[in-house]
Amino acid sequence: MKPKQMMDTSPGTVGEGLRQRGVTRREFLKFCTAMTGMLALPPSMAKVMAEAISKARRQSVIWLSFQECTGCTESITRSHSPTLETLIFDLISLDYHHTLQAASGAAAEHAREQAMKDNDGKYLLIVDGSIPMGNAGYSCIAGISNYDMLVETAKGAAAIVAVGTCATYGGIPKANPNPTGAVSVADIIKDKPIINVPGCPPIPVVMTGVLTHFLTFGSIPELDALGRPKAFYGETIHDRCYRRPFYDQGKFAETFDDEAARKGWCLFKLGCKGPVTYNACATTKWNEGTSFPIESGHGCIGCSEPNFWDAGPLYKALSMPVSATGSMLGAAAAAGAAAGVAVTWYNRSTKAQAKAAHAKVTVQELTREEK
Amino acid sequence: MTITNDSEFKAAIAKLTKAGQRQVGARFAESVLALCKDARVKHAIATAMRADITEEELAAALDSAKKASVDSFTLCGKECDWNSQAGHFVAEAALACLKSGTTPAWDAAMHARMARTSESIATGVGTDNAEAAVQYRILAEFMKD
Amino acid sequence: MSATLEKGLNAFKEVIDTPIASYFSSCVHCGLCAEACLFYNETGDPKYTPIHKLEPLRRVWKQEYTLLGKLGKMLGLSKPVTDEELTEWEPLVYDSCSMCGRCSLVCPVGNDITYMIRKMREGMSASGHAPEDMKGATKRAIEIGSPMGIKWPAVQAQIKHVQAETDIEVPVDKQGADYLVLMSSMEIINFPEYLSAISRIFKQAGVSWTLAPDAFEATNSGIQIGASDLAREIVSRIVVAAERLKVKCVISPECGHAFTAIRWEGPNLMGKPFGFEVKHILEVLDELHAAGKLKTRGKDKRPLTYHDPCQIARRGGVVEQPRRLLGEVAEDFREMPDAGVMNWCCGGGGGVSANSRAEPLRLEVFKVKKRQIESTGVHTLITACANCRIVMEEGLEHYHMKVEVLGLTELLAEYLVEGE
Amino acid sequence: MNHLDLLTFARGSALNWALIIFVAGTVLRFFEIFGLSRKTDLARPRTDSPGSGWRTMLTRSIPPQGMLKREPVTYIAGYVFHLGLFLAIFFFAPHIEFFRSITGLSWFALPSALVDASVVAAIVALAVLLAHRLNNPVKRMLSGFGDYLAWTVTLLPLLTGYMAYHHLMFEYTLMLSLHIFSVELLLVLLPFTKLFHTFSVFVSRWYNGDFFGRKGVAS
Repeated sequence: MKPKQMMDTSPGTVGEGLRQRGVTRREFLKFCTAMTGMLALPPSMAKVMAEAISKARRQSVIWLSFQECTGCTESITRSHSPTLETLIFDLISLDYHHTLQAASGAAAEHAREQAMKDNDGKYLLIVDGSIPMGNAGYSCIAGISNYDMLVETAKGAAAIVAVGTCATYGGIPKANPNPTGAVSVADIIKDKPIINVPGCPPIPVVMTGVLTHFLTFGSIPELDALGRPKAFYGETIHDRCYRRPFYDQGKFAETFDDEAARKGWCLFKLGCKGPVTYNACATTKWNEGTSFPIESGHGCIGCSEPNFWDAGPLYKALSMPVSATGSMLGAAAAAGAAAGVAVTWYNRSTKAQAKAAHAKVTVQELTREEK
Repeated sequence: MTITNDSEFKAAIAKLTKAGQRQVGARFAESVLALCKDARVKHAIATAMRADITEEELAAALDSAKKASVDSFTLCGKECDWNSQAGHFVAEAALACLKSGTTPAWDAAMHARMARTSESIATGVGTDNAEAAVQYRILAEFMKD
Repeated sequence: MSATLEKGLNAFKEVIDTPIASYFSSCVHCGLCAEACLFYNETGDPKYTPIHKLEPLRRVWKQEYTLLGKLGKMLGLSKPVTDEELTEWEPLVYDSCSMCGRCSLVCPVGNDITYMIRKMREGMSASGHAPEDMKGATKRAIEIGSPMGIKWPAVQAQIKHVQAETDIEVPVDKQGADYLVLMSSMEIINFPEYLSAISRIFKQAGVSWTLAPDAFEATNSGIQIGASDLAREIVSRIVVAAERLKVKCVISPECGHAFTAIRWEGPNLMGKPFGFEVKHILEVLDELHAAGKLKTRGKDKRPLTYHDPCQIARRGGVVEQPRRLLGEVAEDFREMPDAGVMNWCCGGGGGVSANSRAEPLRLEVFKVKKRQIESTGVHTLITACANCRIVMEEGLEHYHMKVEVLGLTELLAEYLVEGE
Repeated sequence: MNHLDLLTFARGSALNWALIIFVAGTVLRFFEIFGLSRKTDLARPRTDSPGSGWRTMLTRSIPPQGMLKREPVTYIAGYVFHLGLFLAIFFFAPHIEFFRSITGLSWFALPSALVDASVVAAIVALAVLLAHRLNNPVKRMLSGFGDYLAWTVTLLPLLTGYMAYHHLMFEYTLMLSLHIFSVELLLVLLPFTKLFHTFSVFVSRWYNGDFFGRKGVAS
């Protein structure tokens, strides 16, 4: 964005920056109110947040990209309130980011090192992309393997935000058979607080929301068992989906272009993973709140869940077997029949023996032999 | 009058009153009483023979004859003792003449004959039809009175 | 293992077939069969639950004829069936089951429990676990020709008596007669009225019939004790006589299990379908009635009810016939509750009445019949099984009930139009 | 292993093995039963009741006269349970999808609320039946480990299904996995426990109906 600013690795307070850019207090309060709503905080917190952020020094942020597709970065640049996006970038000092920084080569790496030195123990590390644990050459930057760079950069970080499903859970690089031995940030870094913001990509406002929370409180938000902020990942897509009533009524689209699909009925039968996907798509939506995949007519693929790529076919309903087939059952029936023939043969010989051993019952033999 | 066959016997019985049928029926039973060791039967027959019997006495006699009859049934599958079976038919005869059937005397006579038949099966000596002749005589004598 | 136990277990293995395997597989232990059983209902003792009576047979099935059961047996996880156990089960299989088949008609999964009891008795008798009285009856049936020890001369004596009484000749050994009439020992001993009634009805209807000196006995103790080898010997006497006399039809008398023995088990015991028909006397009478050959005059004014003998109705399919016949001669016919195929057993079927050890229990369970009769308010009870008749006479006497019991054939004969 | 992985395993290998054991076991059990064979009935059947065996397969579901009054708990709770279970298994849309993926057949689904109600009814009925089993002297005597096992593995799919649907106890993905695992447990045990009556009941009823039908006492 602004090379000058990015080179300046000892930032002033956020309030100064805002005033410098002509942002009014009213505008900033509005932003804070929106943020408190999204983070599920009480409205009274908006003022507190505004105060806190204004007084805070601009946070130094280092953004590392490993095995990724840049989709996460693409996503964060498309927030539905551009002025607020700018605001976000004014709140922080983005000291290193491959795609966004102007510097390149040694200068770029120098910026990272400088930021790490100047803000040791205080900078925020954002990671997108997974880390290959196979051959180091699968992915390296300036001759430094992703693993080494992550370990080195994480050392002085105050906290780490893993954005995107690759950084949080390994993502598509980790998909079976995982040729690069891809792992997530949390698989490697064990001694730092890590906030997972999964999604392929994550929703832009969710990413900015997490940053805002960190700026406001200097701490990480409440997380679920998978390290995700509960405020955004507390509910399934299915539970918040506007098509949910159709599910409950048993009204489903059978194909993508049938009458039911046009009527906007539930996409469960077309493989929608909404019921097992925890994300804010259905409430926050994408592209300035325009829509989200289901609203566009395609089922949720569960991209914010670990190993979603290997969780069964995308277009098979969740209640369908992943791999069981009729022919498999046919084979099982054949095996059962084979065993059945063997058992029948055995049973029949038991019965035949009993018949052969049958001594004609006579009246004398009705009396029991005493032992 | 003399009675020589069953149709005359039957016709003669039909002319009797209810009480008469009872009394003569009891005599038929009495004639084979030796085959029965049950005191209740003996008493029931003695009661049935009386002319001055009250309703209560009749009911009591019927009851004890019935008891004697049921007690002496040979159950299905049990070995039959024809001697005791003869006793059972005596009880049946006593019961028949006390019951309010259409032809109590005839029924009693048949049961009495079965008692004799049973006796003959038990001993293997053929005395069965002799009882009929005895009954003709009993009836003829009864009708004289 | 004693030789007799081995024989018993061998018999269990022999009799277990597809229906039994299916029945045991289907049982869900719902206990409804107990509710259908008069022995459970009148005593409240759960050990009388019908399916429970089959427990040893079930275990043999499981251990011998199921894969898991065989594995369990190999690993010593299952309890083998012992002589002691069969001794314990003997009263359950014989004293407290009259094979009335009510449970079989109630079982929600469709288990024919009675069928299994019949099969189980094969192993019980082969292992010497049949009641002494039933052994005695079977011995007499085989050695003397009748479970009650009756020989042909006794029948001849009765024939003489009946001929004297009715003045109708009783045909004996008549070649080519249409019907071979059988009798149960009970009728020979206790109810000469039956033969007399048959003589009169058949004379009036112009039926050609005969008795056979070598096959007068219809009952079959082999069926009751559960020894097919013996049952076959007994039923073969009838088959031989029927074939010798070339009759068209054999008439089973007013006796429950005799009908089952000849009509349903007979051909299977002999291993061939019969060349003649087998009918229950009520079926024959109903046919004569339908053909206008059985004419009656007048109606019995006493209120009557009819007791369906289990083997005739539920296990024999003769349900409508007695009602049609009674309709002709009864002015006030009243059905008992549960009449017809769901009727309650008298308590003495399946050999129970022949088993003196079972007598107290039999009288105890008669309470259900008592209630049934009392609810109709009648004092005259008609039936079509000599065994039911005597068992009920006993029960009625035991509970001081003034009810007279009559055979249906005998009742019909009372109203017969003769000599026209 | 995270919850989605668990679900994938439940829908994948675990389900495959459960289905294989279920199908092979069921076929084996039928061989065990029919392999024993039976003798042809040589007695001439009465002719007035053809098809009695087939009819009895259905008619035996109706309580015989007087029985409903005698044992209302077993009958009513039994009906409610079986009907509730049947509706839940065969008329819940996701379940129909399961059957469609294996058999290619599908049919109409019931609204979730209705399925939900039938599941609750079935669970309540199961609880009543258990209480009855423990209190009724006949049932208590007849019952052994197998009966309580069968009760448990029948309850679990209903309970986990209900809890998953209502987001109770565990989050949905985990609960859904547990639901599928419980179904798999049921599938594996079904051929080898009294639960096999699911299939054999029709065989038993056929024989019963046929035997009675031959004798003229058709249902």
